[in-house]
Amino acid sequence: MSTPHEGRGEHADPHLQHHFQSMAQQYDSGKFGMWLFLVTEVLLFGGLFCAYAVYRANHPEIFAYAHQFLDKTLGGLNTLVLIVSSLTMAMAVRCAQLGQQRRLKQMLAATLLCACVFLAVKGVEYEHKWKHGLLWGTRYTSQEAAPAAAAAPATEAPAAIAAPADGGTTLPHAAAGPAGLAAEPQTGHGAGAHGGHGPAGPAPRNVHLFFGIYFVMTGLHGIHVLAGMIAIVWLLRRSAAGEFGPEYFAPVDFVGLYWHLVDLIWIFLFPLLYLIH
Amino acid sequence: MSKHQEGPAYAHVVPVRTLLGVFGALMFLTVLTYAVTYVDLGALNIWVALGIALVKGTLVALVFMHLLWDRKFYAVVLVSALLCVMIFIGIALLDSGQYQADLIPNFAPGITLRC
Amino acid sequence: MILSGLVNTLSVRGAGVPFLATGDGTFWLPVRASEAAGAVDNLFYFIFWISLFFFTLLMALLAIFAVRYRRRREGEEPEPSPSHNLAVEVVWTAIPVLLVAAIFWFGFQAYVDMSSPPLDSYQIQVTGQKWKWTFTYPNGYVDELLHVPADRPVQLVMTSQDVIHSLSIPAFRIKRDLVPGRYSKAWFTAVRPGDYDLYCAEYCGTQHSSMISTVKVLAPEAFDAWLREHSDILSGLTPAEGGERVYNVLGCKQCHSLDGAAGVGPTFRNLFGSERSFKDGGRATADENYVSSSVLDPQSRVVQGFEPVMPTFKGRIKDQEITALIAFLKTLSVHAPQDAAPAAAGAGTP
Amino acid sequence: MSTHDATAAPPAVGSENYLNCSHGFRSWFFTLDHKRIGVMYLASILSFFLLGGILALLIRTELLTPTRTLMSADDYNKVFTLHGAIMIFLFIIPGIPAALGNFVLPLMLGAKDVALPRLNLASYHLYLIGALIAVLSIVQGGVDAGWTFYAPYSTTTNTAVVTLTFGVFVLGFSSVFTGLNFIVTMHKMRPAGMGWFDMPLMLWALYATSIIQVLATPILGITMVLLIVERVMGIGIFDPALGGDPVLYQHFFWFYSHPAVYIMILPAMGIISEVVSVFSRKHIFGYRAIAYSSIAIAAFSFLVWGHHMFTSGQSELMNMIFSALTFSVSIPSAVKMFNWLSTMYKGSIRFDTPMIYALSFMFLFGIGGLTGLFLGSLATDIHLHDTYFVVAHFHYVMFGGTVIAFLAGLHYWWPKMFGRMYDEKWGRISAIIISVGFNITFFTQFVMGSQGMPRRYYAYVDKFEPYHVISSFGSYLMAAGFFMTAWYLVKSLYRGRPAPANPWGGAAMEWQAASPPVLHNFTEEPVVGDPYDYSNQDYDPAIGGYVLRKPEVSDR
Repeated sequence: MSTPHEGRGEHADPHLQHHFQSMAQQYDSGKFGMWLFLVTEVLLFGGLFCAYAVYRANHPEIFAYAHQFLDKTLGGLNTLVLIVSSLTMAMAVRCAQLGQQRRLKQMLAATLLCACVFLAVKGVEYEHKWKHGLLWGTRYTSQEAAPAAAAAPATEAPAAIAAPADGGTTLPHAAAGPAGLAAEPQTGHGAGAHGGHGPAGPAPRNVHLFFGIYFVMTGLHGIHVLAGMIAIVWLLRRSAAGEFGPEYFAPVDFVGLYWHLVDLIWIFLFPLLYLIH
Repeated sequence: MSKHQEGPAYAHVVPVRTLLGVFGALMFLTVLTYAVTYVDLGALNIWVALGIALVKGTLVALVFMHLLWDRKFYAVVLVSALLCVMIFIGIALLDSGQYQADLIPNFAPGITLRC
Repeated sequence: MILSGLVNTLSVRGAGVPFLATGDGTFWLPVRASEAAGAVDNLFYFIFWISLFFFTLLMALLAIFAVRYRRRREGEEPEPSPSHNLAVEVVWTAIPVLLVAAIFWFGFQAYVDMSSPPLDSYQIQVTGQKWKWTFTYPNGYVDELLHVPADRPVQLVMTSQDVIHSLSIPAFRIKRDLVPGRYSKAWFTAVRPGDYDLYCAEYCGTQHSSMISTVKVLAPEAFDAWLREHSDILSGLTPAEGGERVYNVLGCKQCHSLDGAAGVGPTFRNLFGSERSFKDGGRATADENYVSSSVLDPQSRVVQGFEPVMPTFKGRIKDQEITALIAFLKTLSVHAPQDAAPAAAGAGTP
Repeated sequence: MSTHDATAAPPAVGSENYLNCSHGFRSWFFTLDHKRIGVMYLASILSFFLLGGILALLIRTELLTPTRTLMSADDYNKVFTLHGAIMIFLFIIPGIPAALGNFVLPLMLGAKDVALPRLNLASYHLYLIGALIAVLSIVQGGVDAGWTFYAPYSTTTNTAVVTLTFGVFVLGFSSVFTGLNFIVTMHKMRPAGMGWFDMPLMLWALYATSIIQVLATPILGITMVLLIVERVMGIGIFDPALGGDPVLYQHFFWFYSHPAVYIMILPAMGIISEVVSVFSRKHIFGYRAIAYSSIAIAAFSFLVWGHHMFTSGQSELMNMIFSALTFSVSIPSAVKMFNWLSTMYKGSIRFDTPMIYALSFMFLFGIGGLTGLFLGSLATDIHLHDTYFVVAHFHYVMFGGTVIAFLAGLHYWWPKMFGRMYDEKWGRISAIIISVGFNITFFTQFVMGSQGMPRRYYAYVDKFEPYHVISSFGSYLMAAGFFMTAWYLVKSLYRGRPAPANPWGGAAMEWQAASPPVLHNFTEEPVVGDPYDYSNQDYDPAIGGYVLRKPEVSDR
C-alpha cells in the first residue's frame, strides 16, 4: 500500500513519500490539508449554528423555556473534561515532537480517558431526557412540558380556557391574515396551561424544536468525539510501536488539531445550549 | 537529528508552562461563564457568554493548535471559514426575521395535540 | 431617469415591431393582461436588446477573427500583438458594470411596484393543496377557478395546506410560492377581460402538472353579478340540501365527520338534540341555538375531549346558511324530530 | 465496474507508461497514481453521464405529446429527479475537476503526484460508494422529490429520499477531499521558479473551484444530514407541520448549490483559457484579469444564493440585496469572454476538435450568461422563475458551458491520457452536431419558458406542443452526436495514430511529459517556463507534433 520509493540522497526518511522533496514539505502539505479539513468541519457545524441562530432569534421563548431541562452542572463538567483532554492532547503532541515515548503514551491514554468520561456524562444526560420524553419533533412526549392538552381535562379544566393571554405572549407576531384560513389567535389553545410542575412558567408551543437542535448539535459533536477516540486509539497503537519522534510526528499533530477543534466547538455549544438566560 | 530535547526542525515545540497557563485560563473562563449565568444581564447575557467562548476559542486555536507559531496562512484559512459561516448565519437571520410576520400563528399542531 | 425614459421610448416606438411588447402576445411573451406586465415586458425587452446587441457583436468578432486569422499552413506563427492592455480591460469591465447596474435598477423598481399593493385592493384568499386551487372570496364563496374584476387591484392572500406550491399567472407576469404555515401575498390589476392560464410552478408531486386553473377576468359589473349569483349557495335547494352544501363548501367536513367517527371535532352524526358536556363542566342540549353559537363563537363552549381549534365563522356564514345547516344536521340525527325533508337523509350513511 | 473499460485500453506504442506499468484490477482500484485515479474517474463519470443522458431522452420523449406518451406521472417525476441528481452530483460536479483535473493538475505543475495521493484514492472510493448508494435509490423505486429536495415535499413523500440524499452526502465528502487535495497541491508542490502568476489558467480555475468545494460542500453535507434526520426521526427543523421553516431549507440548500454552479463552470473556463490560447498559438490576453476573475467568481458565488428564492417567501429586502449581488458575478464572466476573444485577435488559429468545442462554448455560454441577466433582474425573474426559461438557461450554462468545455478538454488531453490520436474529421463533425442539436433542444425552451411553460410538468397545455416536439428532436440529434463521439474515441484507443508528446503545441508542462506519461510523470526534470509562450517550439511534420527548440531551452 505504500508507494514505490526512490532514494533521495542521504536524508531519505522511511516516512517520506516518493513525490515529496523533503519531510518539511510533506509535513507542511499534511498540515495544510488538515487545516482545510478543519475548515470543512467548521462549516459543517456552521450550518447547525445557523439553524440554532434562526430559531433562537425567532422563537426566544422556546429556548428560554426548554434550556431549563438541561443540566448546567453536567454541561459545565463536560466542558472542564474536554479542556483537560485538550491539554493532554497538546502535551501529547509536545511529547511526540520531543520523542518522549512513555509520556506520549500516557498523554494519549489520558486524552482517551477524558473522552470516555465526556461520553459517559453525555450518556447520563441523554438518558434523563429519554426518560422524560424531552426529545425531538414527533418523539416529544414530555408531560412536564406538555401544555393543557394532556393534563387539563383530568385536573385543571378551567385553566385551559384562560389560555388566550398566554398564547399571545409566547407566539410569534401574528400576521394580519384573513379570518378563517387559520385559527385566530384566541385559539392558542392550552399554551399557558401546563400542569404547574415544570421548571418555570408556561410551556410555549413547539418546545421540541429546541430538543431537535440540541440532539442534532450534541449528537453530531458526540460522533466527532467518537471519531477522535478511534483516531487516538490508532495513535496509541502506533506509538506503542515507537513510530513517532522528532522526525515524524505528523499523525499526532494532525489528530491533535482535530481534537482541539472538537473541543473548540463544544466551547461554543456549551453556553449556547446550557447557559441561556 | 537524534532524539534530543530540541525537537524537530520544521515545527515549533510549545513550552509546558505555556500549555499549563492556557489550561488555567480556560478553566477559569469556564467557571466564569458558568457563574455569570447567575447574574441577570438581560439581553447581554448571551453576548457575554459568546464573548467568553470566543476568548476561550482563540486561546485554544492560538496555543493548542499552534496558530501563533505556524504559517499565518492557516489563520487566514480559518478566519475566512468563520467569515463564510457568519455571512450564512447573518443573511439567514436577516431574512427569517423579516418574514416572521407572515407566519400563521398556531399553524403547527405539533406536539400539543398529540399528547 | 434618463435610462427609464429610454426604456419607455423603446417600448412605445416598438409598438409595431414584432419583438416589442404590445398587449397581444409576441414571439417571446404571452398576452399582457395586467398593469404590471407592461413594466416587466419593457424590462424584458430592454435586457433582450442589450443582450442581442452584445451577443451579435461578440459573435461577429468571433467569426471575423476565426476567418481572418485562421492558420493557413502548419507552422505558421501569429503576428505579434500585446498580451494585455490595461485601458481596454478597464473599459470592458466598466461598460458591463454600468449596464448591469441599470438592469438591476429597473428590475428593482418594477419589483417594488409589484410588491406594494394599494390599500383598497380586493382580497381573495388562495389555498393550495395537492393538487387543486381553492379561491375564497370576501363573502365566503369558494371556487376552483379564479374570477377577478378588471381594472381593480386584486390582492391574493395565499397559503398551502401541505407542501410548497407556487401560483403563476404568465399573462399577469406574477408568480409567488404558497408556503405551508405562512401567508404569502401577490397582487395585480387585470386589464383585459378574458381567460388566462394559472399554473402551479413549484413542483408538488404526482399531479403537479394538473394543478392548473383558469383566471377569468370579468368587467367590473360582470364580476359583481357573477359573484352575487354564485355566492348564493342555497338557491334552488331545499334547506337540508342547502345545509349539506354549506357543510361541503365552508369546510365543516374537514373536521366533522358524518359517519360517527370523531375527527378534529365531534361528528355530526346524531349530534342534533343530543346532550353535550363541556370542558368547563357545563352541559347543554344541542338545539338550534347551540348550533348557531357553536358556529359563530366556537370557543365559548368546548366539548369535552376536543381541542378549542375551531375558527369562528362570524362574517363568513349567512343566517340562512346556518338555518340550512341546522336542517341538514336534523336529517342526520335520531334525536331530532324527523320533520325535515327526507331528501338528504341518506347522505350521512357511510 | 467501469474501471475495467479503462484497463482494456491497450498500452500506447512505445515504452513503459502509467497505463502498462502494472496490470490487474487491484493495480488500478488501489492505485495512488493520480493519472490512473483520473482515468477511473473519467470512466465512472462517463458511465453516469450515459445513464443521465438516457434519462434525459426519456424525459424528452415523454414530452413529445401533451399527455401520456410512455410513462406515468409518477415515473416521469422520478425520471427527472434522477436525471437532475445524477447529472449534477455524479457527472458535472466531479466531471472536470476530479476526472480531467486529477489527470492534468500534477502534470501542469511538473509534479510527480498530488500532495495527498491516499486522500485522492479515498476520494474516488467515496465517489464510487456515494454513487452506488445514490443509484441504489433507483432499485428502491426511485425518488420523486426533484434534485433540489425542497422540504416539506421531500420530507413527506414516500419514495427513497433518504437513500439518494445519503448518497449525495457521501459524494460531498468525495468532492471536499478532491478540492482540499488540489489546494494543498497547488500551494506546496509548485516547482521552484513557478510563482502563482506563472501557473496555467487551468490551475487558477481549479484553485478557485477547490476553494468553493471546501467552503460550500460541508453546508450541503449538513443540509442532507438534517433532511435525513428530519425524515427518519421527525425532528421538525424544516417541516412547518412541526413548527419548522421550509424556507430555511432553501437557504441551506442554495448556500451550497449556488456556489456549486461555479464548481461546475470555473474549471470549464479554465479549459477554454488553455484551448483558445494554444489553438490561436498566441499568449493568452489579460492573464491576470482571467486569474483574478476566477477568484472573484469564487468569492462572489457565496453571496448570491438568494436569487434562487425570489418567489419563495424570502423577504423583499433580501430579494433586493441578492439581486444586486447577483449582477456582480456576471462581470468577471464577461471579462473572461472578452479576454478569450482578444486572444484570438491576430492569432494563428487552428480548428481542431478542441477549438471547435471552445468556439461552441463561447457561443453557448454567451447565450447562457446573457439570459442570466433576465433571471437576476427581480421583475423579470418573477415571471421567468420555475419556467422552462430557467431550464434552458442552466442547460446553456451547465451543458453548453461545462459539458462542451469538458468535451474540449477531453479531446485536448485525450492524446496525453491514452497516447492515441482520435479521428479529427469525426471529431469536428460530431462537435458541430452536438452544438446544433443542443441549440435546437434548448433554445426553444427559452421561448416556451418566457411564454409561461412551468418546469417539471408531465402534462402540459396544448399550445406548448410544437416547442416540445422541436426540443425533443433536437435532443435526439444531440444524442446521435454523443454516440458518434463515443464511437470514435473508443476506436482511437485501438486504432488511433500514436500521439506525439505535444500534438497541439501547448506550452504548459503537461506537454513535456510523454504521451502517455510514465508512472511518475516526467522522465527528466521538466522545464519551467511561461505556459503561454509558444516561441520556443517548432512543428515537426515527421511526428505530427511540436518539439521544444533545444538551444533556447535554458531561458530560466
